[in-house]
Amino acid sequence: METTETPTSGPAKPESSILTEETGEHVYTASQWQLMWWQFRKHKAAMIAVVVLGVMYFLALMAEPFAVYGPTQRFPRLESTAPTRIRFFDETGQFRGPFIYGLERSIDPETIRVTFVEDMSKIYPIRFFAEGTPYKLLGLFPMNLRLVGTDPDGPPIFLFGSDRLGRDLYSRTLYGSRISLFIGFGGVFLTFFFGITLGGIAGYLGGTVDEVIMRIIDFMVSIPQIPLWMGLAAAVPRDWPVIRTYFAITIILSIVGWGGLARAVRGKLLSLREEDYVMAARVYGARPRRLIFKYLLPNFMSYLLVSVTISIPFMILGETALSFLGLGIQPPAVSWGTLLRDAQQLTVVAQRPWQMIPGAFVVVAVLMFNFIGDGLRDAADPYARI
Amino acid sequence: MPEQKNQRLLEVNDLKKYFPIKRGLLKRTVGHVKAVDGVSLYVNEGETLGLVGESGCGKTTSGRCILRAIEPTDGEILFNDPDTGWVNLRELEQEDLIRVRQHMQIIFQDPYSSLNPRMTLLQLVGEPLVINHGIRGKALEDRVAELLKSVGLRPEYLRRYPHAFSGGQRQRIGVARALALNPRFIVCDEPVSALDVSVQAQILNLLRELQENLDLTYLFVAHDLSVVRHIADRVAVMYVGKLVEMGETDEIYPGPRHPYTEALMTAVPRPDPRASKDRIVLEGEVADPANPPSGCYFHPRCRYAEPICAAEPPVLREITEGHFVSCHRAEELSLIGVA
Amino acid sequence: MVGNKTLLEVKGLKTYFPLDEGLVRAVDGADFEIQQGRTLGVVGESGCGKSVTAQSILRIVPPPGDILEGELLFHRYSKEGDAFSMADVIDLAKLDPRGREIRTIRGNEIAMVFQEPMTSLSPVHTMGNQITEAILLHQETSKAEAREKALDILHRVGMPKPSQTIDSYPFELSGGMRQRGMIAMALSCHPSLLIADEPTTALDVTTEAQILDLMRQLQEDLGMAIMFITHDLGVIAEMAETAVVMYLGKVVERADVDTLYYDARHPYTQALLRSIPRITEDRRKWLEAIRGMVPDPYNLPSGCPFHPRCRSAQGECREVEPPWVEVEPDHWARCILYADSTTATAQG
Amino acid sequence: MISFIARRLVIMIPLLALLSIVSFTIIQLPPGDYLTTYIQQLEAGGQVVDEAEITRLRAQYGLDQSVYVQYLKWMGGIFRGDFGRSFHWQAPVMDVIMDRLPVTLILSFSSLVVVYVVAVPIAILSAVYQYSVFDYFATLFGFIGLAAPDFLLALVISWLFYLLTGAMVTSLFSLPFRDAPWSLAKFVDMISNVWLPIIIIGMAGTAGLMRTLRATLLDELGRAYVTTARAKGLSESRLLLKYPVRIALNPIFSTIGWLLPALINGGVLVGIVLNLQIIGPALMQATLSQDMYLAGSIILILSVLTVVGTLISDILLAWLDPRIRYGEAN
Repeated sequence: METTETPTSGPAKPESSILTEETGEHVYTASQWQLMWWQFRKHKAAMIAVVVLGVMYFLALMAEPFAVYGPTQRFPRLESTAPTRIRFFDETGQFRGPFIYGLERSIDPETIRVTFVEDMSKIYPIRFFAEGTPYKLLGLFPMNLRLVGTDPDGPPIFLFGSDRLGRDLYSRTLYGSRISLFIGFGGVFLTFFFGITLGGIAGYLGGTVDEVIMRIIDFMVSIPQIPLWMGLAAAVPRDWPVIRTYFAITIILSIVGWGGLARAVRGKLLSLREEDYVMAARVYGARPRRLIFKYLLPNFMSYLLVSVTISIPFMILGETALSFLGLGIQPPAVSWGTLLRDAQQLTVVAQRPWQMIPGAFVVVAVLMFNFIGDGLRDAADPYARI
Repeated sequence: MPEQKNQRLLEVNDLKKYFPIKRGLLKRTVGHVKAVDGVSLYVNEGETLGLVGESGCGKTTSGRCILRAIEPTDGEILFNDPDTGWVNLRELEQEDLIRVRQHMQIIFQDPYSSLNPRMTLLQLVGEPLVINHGIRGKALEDRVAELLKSVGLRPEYLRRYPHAFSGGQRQRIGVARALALNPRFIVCDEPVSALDVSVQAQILNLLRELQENLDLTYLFVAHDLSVVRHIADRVAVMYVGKLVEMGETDEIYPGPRHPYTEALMTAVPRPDPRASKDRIVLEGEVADPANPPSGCYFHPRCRYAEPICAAEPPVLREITEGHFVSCHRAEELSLIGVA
Repeated sequence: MVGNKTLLEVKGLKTYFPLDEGLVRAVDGADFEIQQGRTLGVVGESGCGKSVTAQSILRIVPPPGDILEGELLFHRYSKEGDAFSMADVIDLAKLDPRGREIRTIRGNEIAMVFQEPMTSLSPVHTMGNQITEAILLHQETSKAEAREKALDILHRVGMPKPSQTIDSYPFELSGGMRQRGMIAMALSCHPSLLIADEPTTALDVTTEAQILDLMRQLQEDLGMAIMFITHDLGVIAEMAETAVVMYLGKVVERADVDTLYYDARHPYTQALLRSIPRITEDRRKWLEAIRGMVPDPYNLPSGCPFHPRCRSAQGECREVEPPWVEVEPDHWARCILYADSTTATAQG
Repeated sequence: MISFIARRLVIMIPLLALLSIVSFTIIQLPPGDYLTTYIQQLEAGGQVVDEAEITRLRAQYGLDQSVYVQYLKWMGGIFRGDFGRSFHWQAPVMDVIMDRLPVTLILSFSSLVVVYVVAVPIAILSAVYQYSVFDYFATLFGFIGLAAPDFLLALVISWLFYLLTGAMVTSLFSLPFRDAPWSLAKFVDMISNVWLPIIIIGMAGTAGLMRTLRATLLDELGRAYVTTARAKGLSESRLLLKYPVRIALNPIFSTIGWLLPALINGGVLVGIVLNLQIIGPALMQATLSQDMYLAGSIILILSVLTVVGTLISDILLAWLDPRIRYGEAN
């Protein structure tokens, strides 16, 4: 009968609570957000994620100076180049600072494939914040400083290699992060607008209204999601300008999400409505408007914040998948999804594995949002464990 | 309004609260839980009426219906408004209700759920004043500080949030909030049941002190008969949504007239090893309020039951002055109480 | 035969929880004995360590809690004719909490009834399944026999329609019936000690009366000892012969029930008895409340933990750990007031 | 219980009617129809398109009729078991679907098995040894599995496989079998190629299931009934399996019905990347080229499966959890 023992798994260890750990007036007078922050701060992965995402969003906004070239700038005869090797020591082992060798293009007579060989005789030092192609910072300030650059006569620096049209993948990835990282916000905004409004109405009014809204949601949920997405996305005309396509995709992404959120909002409202302090407020004369904005919503915000952080990665993944299929953002606009489209075939990837690099950005961004969501979930209700 | 009521503050007639039972996808109503099923009672000015019974008997629902904190299904709730005289709460529109209810407040059982965790003490206790009188700033702080002092909390705590306080202190905050509007009448809904034994006494003493100083009237809802004996002038006993007995505390405890009251009183374990162990142990279970037995709801468990008890529901009647019982055999039985 | 034979001796028990926020001394000095076939009451407010004491005896203290010090001497007897003779003594505190030895004791020789019969029973297994489980585990019986035994014990605990309720799920039963089922489960292997952790706290007063009656009846029939844990001084007065009072992890007083209620020595016991409302008492008498509140478990007062709330506190109480003193024969108190008592011993 | 199922079945009828309309509408959403797409392709290829020919085709496919008539005709056909013709494949819709169904089912079903076989034990160990190194790695793996789009996983894994072995998985079948009819040899050939897609499709599902199960299990481990069982003298392993694991698995087993549509639709993106002959990519292609009867039929079948799956889930849940069973029965 005896089997190997598993360790005791009694009542889980009480999660540490800042309320018992720190004492003193500053804790007693700390608001919900302060308590949440103190709790959140203790989640290391989430804190790292905040920093990483901060850097990613900064780079997305500041893509121009940090990119080496423009998003559509082509280098003829330098198609499908592997990532440039940055060197510090030359052949003789002498330290030369960061530099790159020249690049020699040759064609393999047997396979007729283009290969690139480093030309050790030419050394081009890398300059930081060198002058490059001009651009407008944040769309306003004309500038021409780029993060790195070589002398004008030198070969280009392809940090992530170049694609089959000879465009710099690193620069394109940076520009692409604008659409990919920010599409989440638009989608989340719409999802929340519908989710909160309809869920709120259902939960607050109850009765027939509630019934009707809930049935609509039930119906929406039984429509198969992926075909719905594909059908809707296919309906977006290919020739629309980027901005319009962007918004169309945003709307499509949020159509699927709002039902679940509305349900959750309704459930949460229904349970909050039952709290004694809400009843007390009604008894001492709080009117519906005050009840909603002063009692229900504030107790709801932390919960919504958690929902936001876990829906953004969903949006990022959605955009990537749609664009990957060719149903989302259309070239020449760049997003991580459109960049990955070039890596659709294994035969391509086998030749140019660096085309999968934008995928790493997707994974990291989504992972970081999930970490933050995890940390926020732990911190969202600082009163639960008193 | 009739004159003999001039010392009464509240009179409830035939109060009912039915919760529909909904089944199936179409949510059809298939029956009702009769949580409160025709309760009539009154509370005199300056007294405490204890409303007792076991869980699910409808005592808390009654207390909340009286304030219209939840909407009653039927009945009359007459309140002697100090400004306008008798009003029926059931007939008031929202704005009138809000005005009248300034005189009627509530204290809850759960010291955690009853305080909004996102508000400081100043906001928590001050809200009623802000909403009803528009008091703000220094005046509000002074008034809240004064209220905190009156419930035994230090006024320096104004900026603290409820998480800084223990259960007993939170209950004091709840009391301060109920007092903010200078009410005449407070529904105390099991205010000490969630507290530790050593803190219970503090809150009970506080409630009595406030009653004496501020001339308050309490409806004290509780399941703990010892606590009720200690605080209530009169007691009303409920069983499955109905009132079975009501009268002076000093009369009912030693001499109950309803068999259920007798069982309830004697069942309480006494903190005295030498006390008599005479007790009535009831058989069976409390009746289901969705599907109650015929006649007197208590008859299946009653050891004095006779055929009439199964056939006819008894009515609440006054057997001696101020002592109401709903039992067919109230006059003939001699029951044990607690002395 | 029920005699004055010691069944369990608890000596200087200390069970601590090393949490991130600090060390919680959940039980910090508990000394008492349980006699065979008798009832010991353990009374105290929430957080006083009474439940952890019970968990320590069964070695089911949730991690990271662990017994640090102390002995839990469990006396086993073998029955020869009408008399019991001591078979062996085992120190439960020294057993591996996951080992085979403690598991043959749990549910078999020492069983436990919990406070909340709803959450303490598995919602997706029938009552019968949960009762026969213990029987099958500790006794060599077939499933059919175990079911018979379960029916028999359900009958004994006054469960209405046992042949029906045995196949019911806990949520189909009322609170009182669930607690009867829980008691049936605990008694299914005829333990010599039943630990009842607030078994009636979640119940209504008339149901509580039924369960208390039942437990007394069963004790008479089966002869087991009961360790009855509750915060209700009334329940202790009715159920127990001797009782211990706990405050913040420490047993502060121990005596037979009559002495405890009429001649309490520890200021906490005295204050507690004065502060409770009594159903028989004159209406409108003011209660003598204990001042202050139960301190935060991470931030215990130094010296005697009760000193900030104690009416008899002296300067020393702040610094000195009060001694465990036998103030009268079989009447112990942990208070500096009795430190010069001739029978004083230095335990804990 | 029976009346509960009967009621659900009755409600399903109008729901399915609505779903069929929605399915049809989804395909009508993109502007134009199959022929316009087709003509564009031809013109892009430099071919001249004959007006008369187009009119003839339009009439032949019934595209000249109003949308309502098209819908009603299509529905009428479905009741006779005829789902219409696929423009692209020039074959009855059913034939196109049935051709792909076996592979689809084998692939989806095996990857589901992989998901459960991998996720359940990992989740249990991870919850029981919470905060251990094992738990840490399982959690990390789970997070990454959730963060990586499945097509990317497919790419990376098959690329790594290529780097290691030099073999490129680009189809479920080796060359000689690509267009061959089904045979034992073709089946054996498929088995030797199918494991990689199964692992890839399974991995994404594993991460999600693992995270949910671990969380539920942690919840259950702290419940009072676990302590009760321990106090009875049960060994830790038996206790774990009989109580918390059983209860934590309930919601997971009961949602098996929801997987029904996924069986058909699973792995669209993986299917495209790895060039798998399954239904998902066919649907995608049909949607893009407006092959309306094929796309509409697949969407309709998926909708029906979703509704039926939900019903099965509800029944399973009631069967597994007596609380729900009795709640409905009273």
